[in-house]
Amino acid sequence: MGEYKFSKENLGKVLEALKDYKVYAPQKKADVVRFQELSDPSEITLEFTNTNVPPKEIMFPQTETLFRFKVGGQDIEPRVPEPTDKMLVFGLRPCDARAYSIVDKLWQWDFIDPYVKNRRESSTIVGFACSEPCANCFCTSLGGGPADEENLDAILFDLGEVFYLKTITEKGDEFVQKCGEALESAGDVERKNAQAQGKEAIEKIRRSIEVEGISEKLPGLFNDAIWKEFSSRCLGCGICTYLCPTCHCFDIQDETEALDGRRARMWDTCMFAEYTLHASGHNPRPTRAERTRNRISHKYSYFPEKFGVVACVGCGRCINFCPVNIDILDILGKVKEA
Amino acid sequence: MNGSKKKIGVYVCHCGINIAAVVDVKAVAEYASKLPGVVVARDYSYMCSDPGQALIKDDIREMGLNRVIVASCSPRMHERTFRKAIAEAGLNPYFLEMANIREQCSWVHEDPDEATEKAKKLVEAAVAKAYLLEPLEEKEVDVTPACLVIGAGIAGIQAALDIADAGFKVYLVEKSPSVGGHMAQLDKTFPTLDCSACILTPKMVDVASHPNIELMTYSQVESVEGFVGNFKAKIRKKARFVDTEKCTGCGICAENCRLAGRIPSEFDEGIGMRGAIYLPFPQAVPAKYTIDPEHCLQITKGKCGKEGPACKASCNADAIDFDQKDEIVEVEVGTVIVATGYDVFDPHRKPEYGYEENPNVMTGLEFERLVSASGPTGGKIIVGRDRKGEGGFEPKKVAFIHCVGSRDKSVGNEYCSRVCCMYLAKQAHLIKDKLPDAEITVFYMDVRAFGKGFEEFYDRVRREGIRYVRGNPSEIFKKGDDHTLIIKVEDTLTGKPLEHEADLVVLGVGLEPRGDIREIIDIFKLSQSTDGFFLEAHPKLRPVDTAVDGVFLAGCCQGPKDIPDTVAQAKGAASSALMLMASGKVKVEAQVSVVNKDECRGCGLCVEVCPFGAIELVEENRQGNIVMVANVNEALCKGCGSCAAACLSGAIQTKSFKDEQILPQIAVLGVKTE
Amino acid sequence: MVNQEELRNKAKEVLEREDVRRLIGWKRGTYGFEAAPCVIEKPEEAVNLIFDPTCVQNSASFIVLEEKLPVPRGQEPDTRKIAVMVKGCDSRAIVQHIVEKAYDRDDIVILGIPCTGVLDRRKAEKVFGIIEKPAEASTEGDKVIVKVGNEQKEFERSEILMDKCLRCRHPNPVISDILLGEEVEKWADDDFSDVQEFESKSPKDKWSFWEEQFSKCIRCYACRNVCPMCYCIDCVVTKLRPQWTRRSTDISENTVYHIQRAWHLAGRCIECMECERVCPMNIPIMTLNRKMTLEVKQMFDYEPGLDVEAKPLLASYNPQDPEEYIM
Amino acid sequence: MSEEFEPRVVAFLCNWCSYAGADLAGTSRIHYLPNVRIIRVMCSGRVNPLFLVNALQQGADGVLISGCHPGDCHYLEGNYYARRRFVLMRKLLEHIGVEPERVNMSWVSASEGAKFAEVVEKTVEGVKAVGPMNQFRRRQINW
Repeated sequence: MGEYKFSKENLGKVLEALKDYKVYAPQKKADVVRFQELSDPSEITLEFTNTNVPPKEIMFPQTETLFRFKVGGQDIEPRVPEPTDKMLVFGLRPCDARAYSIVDKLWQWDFIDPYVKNRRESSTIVGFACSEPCANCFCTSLGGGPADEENLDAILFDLGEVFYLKTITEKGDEFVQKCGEALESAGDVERKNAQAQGKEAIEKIRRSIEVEGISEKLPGLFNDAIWKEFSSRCLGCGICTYLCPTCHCFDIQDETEALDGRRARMWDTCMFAEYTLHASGHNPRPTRAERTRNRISHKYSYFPEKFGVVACVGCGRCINFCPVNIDILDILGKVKEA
Repeated sequence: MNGSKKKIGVYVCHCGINIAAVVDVKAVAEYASKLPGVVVARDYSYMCSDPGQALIKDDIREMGLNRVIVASCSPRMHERTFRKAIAEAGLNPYFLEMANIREQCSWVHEDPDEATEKAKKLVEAAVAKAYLLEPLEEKEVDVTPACLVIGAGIAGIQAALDIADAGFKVYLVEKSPSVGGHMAQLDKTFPTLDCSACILTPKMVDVASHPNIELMTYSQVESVEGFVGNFKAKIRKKARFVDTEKCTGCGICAENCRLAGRIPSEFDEGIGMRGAIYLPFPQAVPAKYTIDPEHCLQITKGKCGKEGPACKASCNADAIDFDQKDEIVEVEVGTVIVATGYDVFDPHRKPEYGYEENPNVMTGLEFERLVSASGPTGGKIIVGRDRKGEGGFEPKKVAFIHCVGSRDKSVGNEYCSRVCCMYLAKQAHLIKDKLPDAEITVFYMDVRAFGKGFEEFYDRVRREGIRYVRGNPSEIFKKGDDHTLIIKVEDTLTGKPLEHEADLVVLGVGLEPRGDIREIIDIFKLSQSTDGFFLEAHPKLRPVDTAVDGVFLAGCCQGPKDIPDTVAQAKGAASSALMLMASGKVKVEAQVSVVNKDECRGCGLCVEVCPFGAIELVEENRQGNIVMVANVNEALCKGCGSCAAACLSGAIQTKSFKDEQILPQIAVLGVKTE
Repeated sequence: MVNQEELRNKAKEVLEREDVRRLIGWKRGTYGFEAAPCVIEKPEEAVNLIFDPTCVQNSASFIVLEEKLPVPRGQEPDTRKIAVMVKGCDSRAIVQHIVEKAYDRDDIVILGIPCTGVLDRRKAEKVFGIIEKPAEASTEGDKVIVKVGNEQKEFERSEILMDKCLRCRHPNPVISDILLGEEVEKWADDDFSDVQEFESKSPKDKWSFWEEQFSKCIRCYACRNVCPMCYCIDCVVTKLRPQWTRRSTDISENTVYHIQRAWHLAGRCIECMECERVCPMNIPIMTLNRKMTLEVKQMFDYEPGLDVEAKPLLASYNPQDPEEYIM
Repeated sequence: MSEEFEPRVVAFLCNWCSYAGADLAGTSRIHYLPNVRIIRVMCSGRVNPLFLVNALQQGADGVLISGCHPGDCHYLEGNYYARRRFVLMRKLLEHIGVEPERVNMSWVSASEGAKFAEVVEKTVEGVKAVGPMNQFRRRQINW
């Protein structure tokens, strides 16, 4: 596995060189950092703790056409992304990369979702190690870390004046070949600095939860009062789930324009009442209490039961963005006490 | 019904060449036949003709069509025709949708391609809507064969007589002790100068004696509930303290009343006096006496003289009954005619005319009582008499002033009262008649003599030597200590400021909405036009109808009128009411609003916007929780849909014009597919 | 500023009344610059209540957020009152609720709290970053003191308070049963200059601004759900029959969603700015509402949320209403 | 551009005045531009301003509401409510960058066939001047 470096001003050059990739990288638009296809290398920003919207939207866009059809006719045009167009996801945080591998278990479970699968297979993931985790990060509690390499093809460290780039997989090496001459090979100095930075970052993680036992505990709390307690101030909005890198629920709708139609899927969330609303009008999760319970239980009980891993990477987004301070660590704490 | 498969038939009309000459009707039918849900699309020379209709009926029967589109003329022309047609073939009449390809295409566009293109789109939109049409049922309600007439002036009297003569029951309710209204107060009527009382009193007697009319004088409508055909009215019969069964109207009681001649008479506009027990005027109907509870000593003080109320003592019929109480009667009627009349403008609101301080400044209506033979002076023109009717003088210089309280923004009355010009001309004539030497001047803004015989009369009056000066007096005040008045005015023809002397000034006061008009508004939820009078349903085409079905207007409560216009409108109102009662049934709108009670949050926006008071909030048990939700009274709803547009959640919708029926039309008409 | 002991005692008293079923207030958050709204039912829970400039959330929203559960057969619905602590802006929401018959005046007990402004977490985080421990804050005159751990910083109002506070016209509750602390002096006013300025742009520039903003929207509906005025049982935005707005996120649907939201708040928005605060994508939603607020003021001389007797703006009219654009 | 650009305008006409006015334009054979497509409602008060938004989203380049003159509403007040809603919605659309020329309202009585034709011309000209509606128009179904 190779180790490289390049000076900051060369970042543009490096990206410039990546011609035969469709590059997705963090860009700041209207005051928000978000992963988007990079048309102009100068648009990239690496000045962020983490993006508001997780890069799950690269693999699993919020709205995606599944196929098209003609109203009245029988003919449909299914459309699945070609595995051939190579994608490069550049600069995502290790927690979000970890989320990819977690949700893959579902995308490739009983039904293999061609849309996500093809994107995942055709993409190279270049992570970006955290040096300054935010106050609500708790990735270390879930087996991740600021410089965790799981599920990355390469990882990038910001060492002040230079970037230190370390490849992890063949895909990573292949990517490095494409980076052009801006890249120089790195030495012990950079390696040491990077390792040191990684350690420091871990030190800086201030919040944590002992996940052990929660999964077993939750089923017993199905009718516990804590859900009402937290949900009484819940707005029932989609922030915590839409911004969660592992949440993956979607809705499917047909849309028509004159006689042209498409079937599309779009993000859905278990925090909306409509999510479980039956056509009959009956709703098995009548209040936000059941929905809050479901959100936590799904991440910390149902998913691990089925796939052996907790569907949470501790990125802290749901805590940071909840407008009414519903704090998942607070909830999990109560779960353990209960 | 809505779930079942849609089988739509489209029928494109040539209308001879009216449509076919411009629109390629074959192409339109061809286009329609390809639209989803369309099983048949035909074109035919005249869809509205019998064979045309037969075409549709046969297809309905043979192909089992469940939606029909007719692309022809405006639905305002033939919607009824085709609804009837499909109903005859067993389809719900509201499964029809029309595309207006004549008025909106062939007649207004030259280019055949453009017109055809548009016609296709209009048809497609109709199909899109037809998809979501729902069956509606046309409800009919019975009409109670009785009419409530409120107000027994000439308007109410006339309406009541017409309806009663047609054989229907009438309840005629009058607030004051006698029928007759303002017309009874008038001396002569313009321009014919026949005696007002002489033409009115026979009708007054008729209403009292008519077997179909139940007359309730000294009574007031308290509340009305229900809707067209089925009103329930509560009427308060105020206590007269006189047993009308026993009272013979002899009048001895009034002579003996301790307050006789001490209380200003309403009928005589305060120039004449009455007692606490009184008959408003000699020809009053019913000729029954009434005790005025506000003045009667026995009632106000609880004691009348040492030996008790003189009226009671003197009444041989023993009709006086101080224990009498108000009585509430409830009547059921199918129709209502509001004929509550007007008030005359109160000149106190124009203090510059000195009405307050000068007894020889009087209103036109006071003058009517003054010149009336039945009036306090027996028709002699004597002003400035004291309370006992002593003294006074005969005026030498009389001035009449137009537009007092009319056409005058400063008092909030922009409108013309329509009668003042003529009644002042008439009054001027009457003075000339009685005091030939009097110098008479009329100050006017314009003279509006638009009626039959009006202009001729106005001419005649001027020829009699009455001076008309164009000018709007700014001030009237007393000069010195005799009763001479000075009228400050600018002659707008010569531009000269004048100080005109007069010893009698008659103010041509205008007509205003009654002070108590609110009572009726609140009872029936009627609206007012900007002038404050009742608002008719349509200024041109429905001048006697109101927004409330079954409630009609007659006379000056709808706006100033002279007697013939009032009578005409009264007859109009009567026949409108009769139409309903004669048929005995009334169809209520089928395209009404409907509330989805599960979605309604009870905010009441719809209740606020409904012009017909058709929506109210009612309690709803939602899984054990009691909530308020909107509820539509289908008999009151007219289907305008204001509620549907006001509702934030779309919980209230108007049948045949629901959001889900309009949005698809928008989609079709918006999207460009050519 | 209101004394915390007094606040808790009063809250306790109110919760002890047997005609009161729950109380809505604020407690210390688990981290950062925002308190946590809370709904409590037991008097002893009152000890957790606080009020200070971290209590940003509009408490009135939680009155209408309460879910009415089916009442088991043979049981009576619990119709006891809800007690709620309110700032000036929160109280306007209550007035508007009453105007719209969301509940009756005597269904609630209002504990009014004169407010000296609340923190804008975005402004605070620019200074401190996201902090793990909950901050405390207070105001002294026109200074705002923020305490983070044992570090204490003093700010000008404009540096740290939410923009709504910098133009607050109603710092004191406009309606209340119990007033906690003394009324405060109004220190700000609103000239809507920001709106006026925006209006001077060309249609093209206006659109390019909103296009960029709306395209960010992820339709989490936080702005709708947090709004005290959005409490329809079935919101037109998410209705399927008819479907006014599609669920797919693109500039067209997103824009229409925001128009619908702003439209349904026309003449109803009480300017608590919650919509903008909660937006995870930093969309300046209040700008839309403020435009409507200004127009409603200028054209119809109407201000919602001040008079319980008022008629809803769009359920009333004046024959003299402006109509300059009508042919 | 605007030479060959033929705008599409969706109009909402009240049954009693404006729709009748349009019919009169027809019966009097007054020719006007074919760009306007009419939807009949019973009263201008029925027009939910979101209809206008929906029309603009669905491809209309301009919209028009027409009702009875103030005071003449067949349902007495509907047009007053319509007016309030319209002027407000117009301001809102203007604010997000929709050219005001696209959002129109008129009073046309049953006797004003000529005026209706005029209103159509005015509206269409206005919309032509500002070009196709591209702001939040729904894109044709695509990938």
